[in-house]
Amino acid sequence: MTRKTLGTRHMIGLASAISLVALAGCAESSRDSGGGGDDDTTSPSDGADPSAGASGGTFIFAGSADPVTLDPFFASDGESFRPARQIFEGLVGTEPGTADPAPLLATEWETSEDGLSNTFQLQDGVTFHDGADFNGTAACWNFDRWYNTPPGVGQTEDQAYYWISLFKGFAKGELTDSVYESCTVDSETEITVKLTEPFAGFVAALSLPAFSMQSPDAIEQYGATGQDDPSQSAYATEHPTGTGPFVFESWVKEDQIVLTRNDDYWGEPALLEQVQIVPIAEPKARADALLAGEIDGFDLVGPADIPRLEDEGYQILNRPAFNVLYLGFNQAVKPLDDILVRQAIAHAIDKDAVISASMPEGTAPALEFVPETVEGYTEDVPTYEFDPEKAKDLLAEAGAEDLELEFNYPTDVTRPYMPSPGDTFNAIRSQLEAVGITVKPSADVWDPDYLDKISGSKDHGIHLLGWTGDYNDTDNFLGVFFGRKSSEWGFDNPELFQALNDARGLPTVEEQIPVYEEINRQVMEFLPGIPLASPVPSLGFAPNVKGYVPSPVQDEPWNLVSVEE
Amino acid sequence: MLRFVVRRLALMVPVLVGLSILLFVWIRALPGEPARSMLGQRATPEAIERINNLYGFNDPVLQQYFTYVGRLIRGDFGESTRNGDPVVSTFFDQFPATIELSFAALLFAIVLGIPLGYWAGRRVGGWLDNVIVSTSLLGVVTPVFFLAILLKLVFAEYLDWFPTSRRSDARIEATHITNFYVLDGLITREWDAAWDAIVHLILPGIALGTIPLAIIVRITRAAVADVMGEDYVRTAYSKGLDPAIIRNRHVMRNALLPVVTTIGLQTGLLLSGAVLTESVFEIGGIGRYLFEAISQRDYPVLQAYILFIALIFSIVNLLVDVSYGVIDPRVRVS
Amino acid sequence: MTMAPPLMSPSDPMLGVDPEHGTSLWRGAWRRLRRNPVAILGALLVLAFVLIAVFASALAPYAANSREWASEVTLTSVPGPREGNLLGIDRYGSDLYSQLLYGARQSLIIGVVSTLLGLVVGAMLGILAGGLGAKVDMVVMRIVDILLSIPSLLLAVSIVAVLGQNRYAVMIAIASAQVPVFARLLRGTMLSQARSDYVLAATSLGLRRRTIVMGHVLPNSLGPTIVQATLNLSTAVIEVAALSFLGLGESDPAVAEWGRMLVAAQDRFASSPQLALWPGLAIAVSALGFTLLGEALREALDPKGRR
Amino acid sequence: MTDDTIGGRGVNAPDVVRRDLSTEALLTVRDLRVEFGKKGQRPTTAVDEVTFEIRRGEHLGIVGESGSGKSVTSLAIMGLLPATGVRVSGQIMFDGEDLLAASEKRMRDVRGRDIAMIFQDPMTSLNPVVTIGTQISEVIRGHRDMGKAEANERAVELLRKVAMPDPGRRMKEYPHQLSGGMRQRVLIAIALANEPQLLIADEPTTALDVTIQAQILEILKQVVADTGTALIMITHDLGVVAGLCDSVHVMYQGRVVESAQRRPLFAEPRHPYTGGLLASVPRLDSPRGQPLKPIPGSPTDVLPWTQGCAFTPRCANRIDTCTEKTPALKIEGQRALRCFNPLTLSSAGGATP
Repeated sequence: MTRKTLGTRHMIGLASAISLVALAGCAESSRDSGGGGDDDTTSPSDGADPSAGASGGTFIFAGSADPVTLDPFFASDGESFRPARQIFEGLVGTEPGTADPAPLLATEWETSEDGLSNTFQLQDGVTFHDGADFNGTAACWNFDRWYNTPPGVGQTEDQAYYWISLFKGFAKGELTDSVYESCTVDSETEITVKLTEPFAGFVAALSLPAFSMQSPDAIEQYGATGQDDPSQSAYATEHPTGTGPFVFESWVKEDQIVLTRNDDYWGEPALLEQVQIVPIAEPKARADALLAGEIDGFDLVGPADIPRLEDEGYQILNRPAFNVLYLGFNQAVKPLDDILVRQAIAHAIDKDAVISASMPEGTAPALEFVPETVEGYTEDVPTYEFDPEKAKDLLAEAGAEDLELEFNYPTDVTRPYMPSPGDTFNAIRSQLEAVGITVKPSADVWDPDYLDKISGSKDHGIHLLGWTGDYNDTDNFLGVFFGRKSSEWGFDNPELFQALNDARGLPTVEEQIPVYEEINRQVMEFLPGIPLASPVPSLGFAPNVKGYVPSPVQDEPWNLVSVEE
Repeated sequence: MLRFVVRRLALMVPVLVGLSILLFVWIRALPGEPARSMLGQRATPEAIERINNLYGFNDPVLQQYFTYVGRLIRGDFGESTRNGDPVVSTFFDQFPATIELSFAALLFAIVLGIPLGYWAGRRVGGWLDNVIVSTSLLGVVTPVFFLAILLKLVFAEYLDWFPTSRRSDARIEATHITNFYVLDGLITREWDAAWDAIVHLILPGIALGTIPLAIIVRITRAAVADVMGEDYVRTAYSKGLDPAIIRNRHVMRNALLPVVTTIGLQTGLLLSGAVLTESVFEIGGIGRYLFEAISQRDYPVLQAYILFIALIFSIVNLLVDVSYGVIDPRVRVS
Repeated sequence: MTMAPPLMSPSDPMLGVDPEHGTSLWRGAWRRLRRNPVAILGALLVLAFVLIAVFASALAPYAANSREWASEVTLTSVPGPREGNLLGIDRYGSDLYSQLLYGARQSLIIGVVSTLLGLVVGAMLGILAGGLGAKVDMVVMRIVDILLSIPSLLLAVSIVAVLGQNRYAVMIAIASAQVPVFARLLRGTMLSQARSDYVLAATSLGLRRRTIVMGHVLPNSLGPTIVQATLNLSTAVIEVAALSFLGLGESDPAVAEWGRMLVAAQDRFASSPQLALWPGLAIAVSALGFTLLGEALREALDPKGRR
Repeated sequence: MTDDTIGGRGVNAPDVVRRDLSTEALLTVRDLRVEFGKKGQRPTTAVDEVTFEIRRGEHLGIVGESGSGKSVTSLAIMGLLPATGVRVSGQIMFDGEDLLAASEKRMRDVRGRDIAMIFQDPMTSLNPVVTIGTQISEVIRGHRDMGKAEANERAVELLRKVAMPDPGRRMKEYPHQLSGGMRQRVLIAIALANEPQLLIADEPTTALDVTIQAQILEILKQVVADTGTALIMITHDLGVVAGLCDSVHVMYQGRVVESAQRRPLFAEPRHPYTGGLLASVPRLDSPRGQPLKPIPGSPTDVLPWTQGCAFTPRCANRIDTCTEKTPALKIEGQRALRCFNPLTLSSAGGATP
């Protein structure tokens, strides 16, 4: 069965996402124009001709931190992936503005009936930045490199996180039970990847930057050897080499990364001469820098800065939300194990008020633990409307009128799904107090104290936490939250664990969808926590920046971006 | 003099060894583990366990200490648990930023503080004295980060005279050799880059330098007031000397003694302030990095950086004592 | 050749032990203080601060941390000054003016407790070092050296990391930064006092060392210590704010604490500057009060201004 | 040199007939009054009604206890009193120029070149962080157009003149490497560096060991004689005056109480204070066993001059008048005296110096 595109079901969500895009120049999918003949590109009608934008120039973009490494295989953080998206490309990309897989270095693919074998047709005429050809040999070399990562620091979740969490094991070392079996070069333009068990999310997972195609020559020349930390090799810090629209030029740590246009790019060559990525930690400082003209754009706009930027004529682009923020209950603490108490809290919370107090405009309340754009989302789940009286009744029924709860929240952090934890805490706290619950605030620094307390200890009550998805896979949400017994939730629900495990093993996404919809209903019935919202993360740009297309999974190549004089 | 220096350097050794042991134990007493911090939200108990085994965080503290010392002796300070960067190279990447910032702050404090302190101290109780002293007090009582935010708001955002953050303008091409951006600009003759680096240092330098400024003003003032009352100054006046000679040779050379000590003592203060200033102005120096290292339990970074800082602290103190000898001949002999 | 006539003023140190040295010092200091406008200003500021802290609940129009208007606060806007809310609403929905008044209480408690704690521990170390001979001195001072070589803010941060985010952790963290300061000060004054003539005289009179230390040296070390403590109160108020800035401090974000209020207002600085300016001003003014008073005390107790 | 236009105010210029230089007054202090006090506070008078003159080459002694105003007088002559909180009135005519009216710039020229001063404490009067050589040569170069090497040569020569052993080496040394006596020699060398017309020595030996005192006095006497410099010797020690001065002014609480030539003063002190000072000095010629008679009380037991004689509380000769009105300085022949009930010859402990 060949799947190049997904169903039209997503077009609604997609259209709404695109409509948020204020840019004029977000035209067709740049990468497809080189070949493959895809006809399903999603170009909004108001799109201007990108080539009309000024060619050349420099684009300076601020992220929130310096990358950890430029070898994306050993990274799992957004800031490391940001330059990787420009330097590298994987076999599979995403449809612009969505999380759905789309052809990239592979023009098409086919999955066998049993889900164990995948054949990829490769783009012809692609070269790496060092001049080497990208072909079947190079593609399989990459799969083998991942699988053969030497034991040591490279085999920890700290580095090869995505490989470990998706493919489970390596050729040698502690983890040998691998989902990956082999890669065979059928021809210069075709490879076959064999798996040891069905993995419905396989193709979608390949859209992760971690599985970008890297130049075998460059890695052999500059890569780590022996026990050395592969994420800090000369290759990973000075010579990252891919096939993307930009070529790595320099990295001054904690200061800037400079990339220049790849003139031999197989797709639509970049309009910009040069791009720079600089780290600025505080959202407000990024906004200040943009307003002062020091940068051209930045990621993760602080909600309080949005009116300020808009008033000055700056552009705010919203990424389609691909995250969820929830209020978690620790059922190991009495009486949170009582479903009546959990329901009472659910009825006590006015999600709209919480959103207006602490989240950017346009954020919709969440119905369940997966965002709308993910497979398996359904509106048909039990809901708990805001009703303080009912909450009080339920508390009385549960015999918990004098309920006192520890309420954990993190300080000194903003996450895309949690733009202002203190405000969120404060809003919910007020609502809980309104139904007679006594709240005992407990704040910790996010990393590691807060995470330690929530996921590593039993010592917490109700808490704020959330998740941003990596690629379009329901298991990437539900499985992460409820796939096993954990001290975050403090409950043991073997039925739920088993259901999630079974769903994951289904060979195709089509088969998974109804199963996940059912699990979503089951979860909201069980009410381990209250999904609050999927806040929209925003990007800010100078008025003269054109052609930036936000993506829910941050797959945002900058080849069509231009900065007008 | 040489013997004095050697003796002092030798005295540093027990302090540093003591500090390294104390640090080692103290850091491991911090709740929360580096593994959790490394893995963040993606941590599973198995993943944490594997990292702890791999990095030896599960070994007895004593064994960890000896492993650590063993590596230290081979000159290996380890790697950051957060991003795997070798601690020493990161230190040399970031330290110049902090040094540059501290230097700018001290320069501001000294260049302004000594003349102000002199004018105030010449006539204690006069109106100039009152103005200078009360203004300098205002500097002390304003929280560093609040001052930094205010400066940024007024001079970078409203007036747009200075850049809002960072060490350099990304639009200006600069070659980095030493990572001291001003110095690099001068070495490579990229004058625009050097100027750009200087411009970026002004607001953070003022923010960080205000408290040292106030302290230097007060110490200079007290010292000048003291010296002005000394007999030898009266002698100098009775000689009918040029006022500049009296000020420089007779008043300031003596008044500088306590001032030099004070400047030496600012090291710790500057580093504390650097944590805050570097945060506000987004400067990638060791202050902010250390703060992150504490909150994220980056053991190797914490151990090495604090040792480095203690070493620098001791060396600065030694330099102060040596410079004391240069200024004061009485110390030179004894 | 003839001998000089014995022309000696009573203040001449060669006259030896001055029995009234202590009291006259304090009396003189009090006289100088009363006449020093700086001291009066400092004292008034401190007095106002203490009175506000003590009578906050009577002075404030609303209860502490009421969050009464929380529903009017959004992520991008906060009600400003208006009828009934003199300075407007804080970002967590409480009356800003009331919160400022209650904040004085927090600052006073944290400042006083942490300074006392730092003083007690520091004094014990200093007295050990200064009073028990060279060996103890050597060991204690090396410990103090080590403490001093770690930047105080980082020390405080690591202590909060160990003890968790609450008021007591903040107090201990701030106190820890003060310990070496007091230890050094007390040791220094004790040693210099111990070498002074009147202690020599007391020793020659055959008084026991403990009697001398308790009866002479300590009382005379009191002046500098009080000065330092007053100055440290101001540092403590500022340090609380610095810890808050780094995300460490009280667990409840809505609590009336100046540093916290100032920090929480940061991201709205452009739209609602009053949220940051008032607490910032409150911190600066109260710290100024303690600093002025401390400086004036220092000058009063040591008129020559030598350190 | 006289310049009537400068010192025109109040100087009885017509009286000053050009006479032999040696008899013409080099410095004339007239009605000097120095008041200390901050703005708005009642000033305290440190020196009042001080009048005296000194001729070229003359040696004049000013005697009194600490606080008697003798040092203030000398500082007033040098123009070294603080600029604020002090009011100076009267007249200080130096070589025909009123120094009180001179600009600060002009005073800088005068100081160290025409008038030099030696201070009391050699331990503190030298800058501890500057070499001896520099401290001497800077005063030479400050007033003369002279190169560094030449000034250094001159400094060595000066050191030799004050009998400093190994003067070449001393040039590079710092004050703390020198003994008190050696430091005072340095100060004398500094004072004499530009061969001033007037030298004011403010208690130059008080801070020194007794054995050194004589040496220093001898050196001072020697160099003053060599250069023909006029000398004002300020001291509380009548013994110093006895060996050095031509005339003596005794001050008490800011006013001159008795002035006379040395011999008459020592032979026949008239003011009870002068008498007291003399009686409290141990003497080789006094009979064995005769106790020294210190002046009772201390200088702090005073009566303000405005209410009578300031010495009354300590005076054995006091009469009722002493507390009723202020005594004026009356000139009786060669002597000036401020007393209602002076000592008679028999009651005074007269002496020959």
